[in-house]
Amino acid sequence: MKKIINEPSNFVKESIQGLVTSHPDVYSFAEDNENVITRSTKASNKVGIVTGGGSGHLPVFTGYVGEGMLDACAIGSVFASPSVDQIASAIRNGNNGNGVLCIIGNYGGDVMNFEMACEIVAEEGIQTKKLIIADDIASASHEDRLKRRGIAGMIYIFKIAGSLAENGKSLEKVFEITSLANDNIRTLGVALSPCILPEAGKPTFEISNDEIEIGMGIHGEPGIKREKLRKADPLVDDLCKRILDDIKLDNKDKVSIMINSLGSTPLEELYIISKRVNENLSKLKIEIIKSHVGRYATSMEMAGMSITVLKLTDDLEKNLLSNSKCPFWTN
Amino acid sequence: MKKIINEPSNFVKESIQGLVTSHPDVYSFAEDNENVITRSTKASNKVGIVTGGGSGHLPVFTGYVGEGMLDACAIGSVFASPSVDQIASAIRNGNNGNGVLCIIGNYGGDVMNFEMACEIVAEEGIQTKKLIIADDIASASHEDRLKRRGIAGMIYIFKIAGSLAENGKSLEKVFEITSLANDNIRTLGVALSPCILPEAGKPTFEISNDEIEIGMGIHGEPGIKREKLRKADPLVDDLCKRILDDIKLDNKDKVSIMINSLGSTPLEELYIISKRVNENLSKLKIEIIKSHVGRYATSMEMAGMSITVLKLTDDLEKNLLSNSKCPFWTN
Amino acid sequence: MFNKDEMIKIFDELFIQSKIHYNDFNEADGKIGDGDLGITIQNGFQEIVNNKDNFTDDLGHNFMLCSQAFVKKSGSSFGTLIAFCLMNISKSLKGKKLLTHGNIIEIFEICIKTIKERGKTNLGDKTILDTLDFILNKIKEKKDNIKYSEIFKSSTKEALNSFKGKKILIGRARMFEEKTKDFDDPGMLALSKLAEGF
Amino acid sequence: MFNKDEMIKIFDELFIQSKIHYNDFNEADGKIGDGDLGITIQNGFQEIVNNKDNFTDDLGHNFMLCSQAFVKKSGSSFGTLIAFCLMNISKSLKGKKLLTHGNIIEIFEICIKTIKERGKTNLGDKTILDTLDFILNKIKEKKDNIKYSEIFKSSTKEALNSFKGKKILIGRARMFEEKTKDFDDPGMLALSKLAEGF
Ligand SMILES: Nc1ncnc2c1ncn2[C@@H]1O[C@H](COP(=O)(O)OP(=O)(O)O)[C@@H](O)[C@H]1O
Ligand SMILES: Nc1ncnc2c1ncn2[C@@H]1O[C@H](COP(=O)(O)OP(=O)(O)O)[C@@H](O)[C@H]1O
Ligand SMILES: [Mg+2]
Ligand SMILES: [Mg+2]
Ligand SMILES: [Mg+2]
Ligand SMILES: [Mg+2]
Repeated sequence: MKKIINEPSNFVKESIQGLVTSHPDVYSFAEDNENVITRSTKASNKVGIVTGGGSGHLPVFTGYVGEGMLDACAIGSVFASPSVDQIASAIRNGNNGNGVLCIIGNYGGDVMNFEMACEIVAEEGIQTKKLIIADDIASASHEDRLKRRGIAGMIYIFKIAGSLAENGKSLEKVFEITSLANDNIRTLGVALSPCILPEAGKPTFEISNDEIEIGMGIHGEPGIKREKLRKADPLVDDLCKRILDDIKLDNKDKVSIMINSLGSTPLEELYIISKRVNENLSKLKIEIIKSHVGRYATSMEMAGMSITVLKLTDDLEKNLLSNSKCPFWTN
Repeated sequence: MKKIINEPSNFVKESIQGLVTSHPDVYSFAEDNENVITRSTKASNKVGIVTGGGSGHLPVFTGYVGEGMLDACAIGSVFASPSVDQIASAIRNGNNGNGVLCIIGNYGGDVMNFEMACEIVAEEGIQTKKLIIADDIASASHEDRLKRRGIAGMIYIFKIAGSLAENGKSLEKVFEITSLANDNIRTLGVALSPCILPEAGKPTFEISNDEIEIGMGIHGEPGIKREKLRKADPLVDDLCKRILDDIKLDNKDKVSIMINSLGSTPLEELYIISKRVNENLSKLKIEIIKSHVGRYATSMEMAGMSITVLKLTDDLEKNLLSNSKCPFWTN
Repeated sequence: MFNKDEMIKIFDELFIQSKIHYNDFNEADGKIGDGDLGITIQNGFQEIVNNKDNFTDDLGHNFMLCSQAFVKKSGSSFGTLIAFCLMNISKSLKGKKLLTHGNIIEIFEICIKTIKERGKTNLGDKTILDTLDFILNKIKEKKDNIKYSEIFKSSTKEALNSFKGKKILIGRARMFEEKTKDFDDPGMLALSKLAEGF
Repeated sequence: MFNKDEMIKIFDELFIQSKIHYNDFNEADGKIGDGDLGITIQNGFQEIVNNKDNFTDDLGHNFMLCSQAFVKKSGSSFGTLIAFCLMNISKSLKGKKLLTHGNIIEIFEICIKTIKERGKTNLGDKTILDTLDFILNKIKEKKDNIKYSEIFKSSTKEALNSFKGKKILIGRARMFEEKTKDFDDPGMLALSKLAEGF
């Protein structure tokens, strides 16, 4: 886990500069805040879609700014919330005159700072709604599920909210449909190795060579179970069972799945996992409309992966599959 | 470097099954050979674009099958060449009646097997041309450059060849233009950690915690220099200098660049690198038309990265930026 | 009694304590959370100390600098809550050069109100809110001859002890249910260790 | 003299040698290449041994099985070249149940021709081609009372020794130029070690 970086304290700044420099047709720095990224071509009239959160999860969060996705994003330090003024700037920049949906990952700092920022911009006449993503079934019980953290499932919300807004839906409508989508998403992950925070220079946690941790958070928060590394199939079966116990799908249901690497787990393994998720769902006659396999929400070079299931309605399906322009999303 | 897999001997088979199952709109198994992947919808009339090579490099090779890219691909075991009959099947399946361009990474087994396969299908009346990719400047000197290995730069050829074929160009024309493109590509990489072959279960090479190896091959072949890990900027400057010494660009030139992770090196670091490559080229007034930053040609979970420069002509630029349908390529 | 110089002395001391307990705080947080509490606290105090040359006699102004330091360097829950508290304290103390006993009480009242509001926290959740409540109650009890540093030391420890065996009711810690009874809340632990600096 | 049973015995022995020298071959290859030569050789011979029950009296048929084994299990340069050689030998020996001295010479001539053609290799490049050429020359010299196993052992070693200090001229090894003078070519080394099994 060696890093190709310069000064650790410049890690976030330089990587975001690189992102903007590399894709000038997609991303721009906000004029008023160097920790806010906007689309390079501002949208007009549509509802704004804004998010923000800690760094170290690329493409989450900033990577999903782009046509058909987000309008603006506030960027925190590694694994830390952006500040109120950064978020307020993101909201102002993401606003196209018709209100802004704020998509928040349900981390303490993020939620509090977004709330404060929304109060501030409300005084300036910008209407906002806050959608708190809560897909990680390991982070709270079913009863307490509004308190769950947002992880890879968040990207489904970015896409669907982006599409709805692009299609001219009102803030209320975008909020209503994405809230429904949010209820329809479940994610469960497993971590195999830690990552190293550039400034700390040492692993975020310890795990022995034959162990995995089910449900570990994307910052290395303890999961629900530490166990011996198993073969892919029984592991995937276990994760699928936990997810399906939580969401309850019928054999007429259609879903989209996301098999997400936390960083270093390679595509080959993700596809072995995807194959098995497919087999689990097929057995229950659940139809997979679309599979997303890759690195969508990472913890830098952490090894591990998460499985996300999004239960689709016709409306959600249409918006999930609509066009968008973002280097990290293909349809 | 723990792996989420089943039997190591099923690693390739299961991952390819997962690929096809996950993207049925893009990939299919060839009817006559389970180690050959074709487009799910066969093209008609156009020149066929076919490749093949060892597994463990996803998205290379199979991942680039798709509209506007490859027609078919032969899949070898991890880091090993597909066999003659597999390659012959890929050529047959990739043929749409107008000849086939075979794109080969210049590895001993691949080259010999492709040659033999081309002889076999010639007897059946299928015309082929072989384009040997040779972008890795660490693998042979400038004088000997036709003997260089193909690494990440190969993907530029897939894209450009795919676009030319899609636009109805003849086999001769596709070969001519892609040969030019091939001459215009240079790649240089650096490895930070080994990967583990599923069947061997141990690292492909050893490297200490503060060392990197410049020019290491994508199977762990020794590079041109082992040295202490440096900060990103001087390292990138060094790599850029070596590339630019080899390709000789003028200040009126335009290029595309690819910053490729070998596996576990995360996007954040790739963007820090991309930023610096950009600064190096800007200083020389070389224009970057398009940057590709991500995992394009990997060695499973190896840490490290490569920098590729493709010198563009107007024609190459048009074909590079044309539409295609592939989960691993966005325009 | 409490002026600019006192304030600087206190933050210098808090920074020292945050360095001493850096690993303890991270470890305590790592048991139920993401293990960054030591980083959060040290970064915040370090930034304050780095900016102490900009302190003026106006304590309200100084508290604003402190809030900004935490905003800039410390985006976790703890850091964010502290930043909000410091901002509200700053507003309330604007122009003040010297603090009275009443002001000290006010400071803790503001913190408690802010955390309840911003953190959506209840007393009894086993968080820094409970520790602050213990402190406030002790300060209010006393009428004269008050040794604040003694109160901070003793009541942060009392708070910590009185919650041993109780469940943590906020954040991801909820998932661990019964297990959290055996853990100190990392924030409460941190306040009790930091108080040693007074 | 050389029939089906002899053939099986030889491949059994080669498989044993390939296991004994597995790490040596990988290591030698790792110095200039990808370090898979041990895997390549062992996998190939293992697959042959696994299929020996399908051997018949027709040696040509058996060589085809051997070729297919290398095709299936051994996709590196060495494995591919050996597979091509075995295929061409098979064609040439079709129907033969017993090999004469002339057939043995033929086998090595076929290998040399195949490798030159398929590998685009020249004598002197410091590859298995040179070793095979050494063997061929020795076999041709002898007229009667020929101990093939002795010839294989001695001439593979002679080949190896006579190339010490010379540059490797194929593959990625070219990059290391002068350095390759100090290395044995891994394929030549492998042939000399495998010959110990005869
Ligand atoms: N909503 C809240 N209300 C009160 N205290 C809180 C709240 N959230 C966190 N804390 C305090 O902060 C500590 C955790 O801080 P920190 O590690 O910064 O949080 P995180 O990294 O989870 O954002 C907890 O132990 C608790 O004392
Ligand atoms: N073109 C060639 N002609 C002759 N021998 C070759 C050729 N290529 C490789 N070899 C032999 O094979 C050995 C390397 O085998 P192997 O490790 O299987 O190659 P790779 O892994 O590079 O494909 C070399 O040491 C050499 O003796
Ligand atoms: Mg924490
Ligand atoms: Mg945190
Ligand atoms: Mg090799
Ligand atoms: Mg090889």
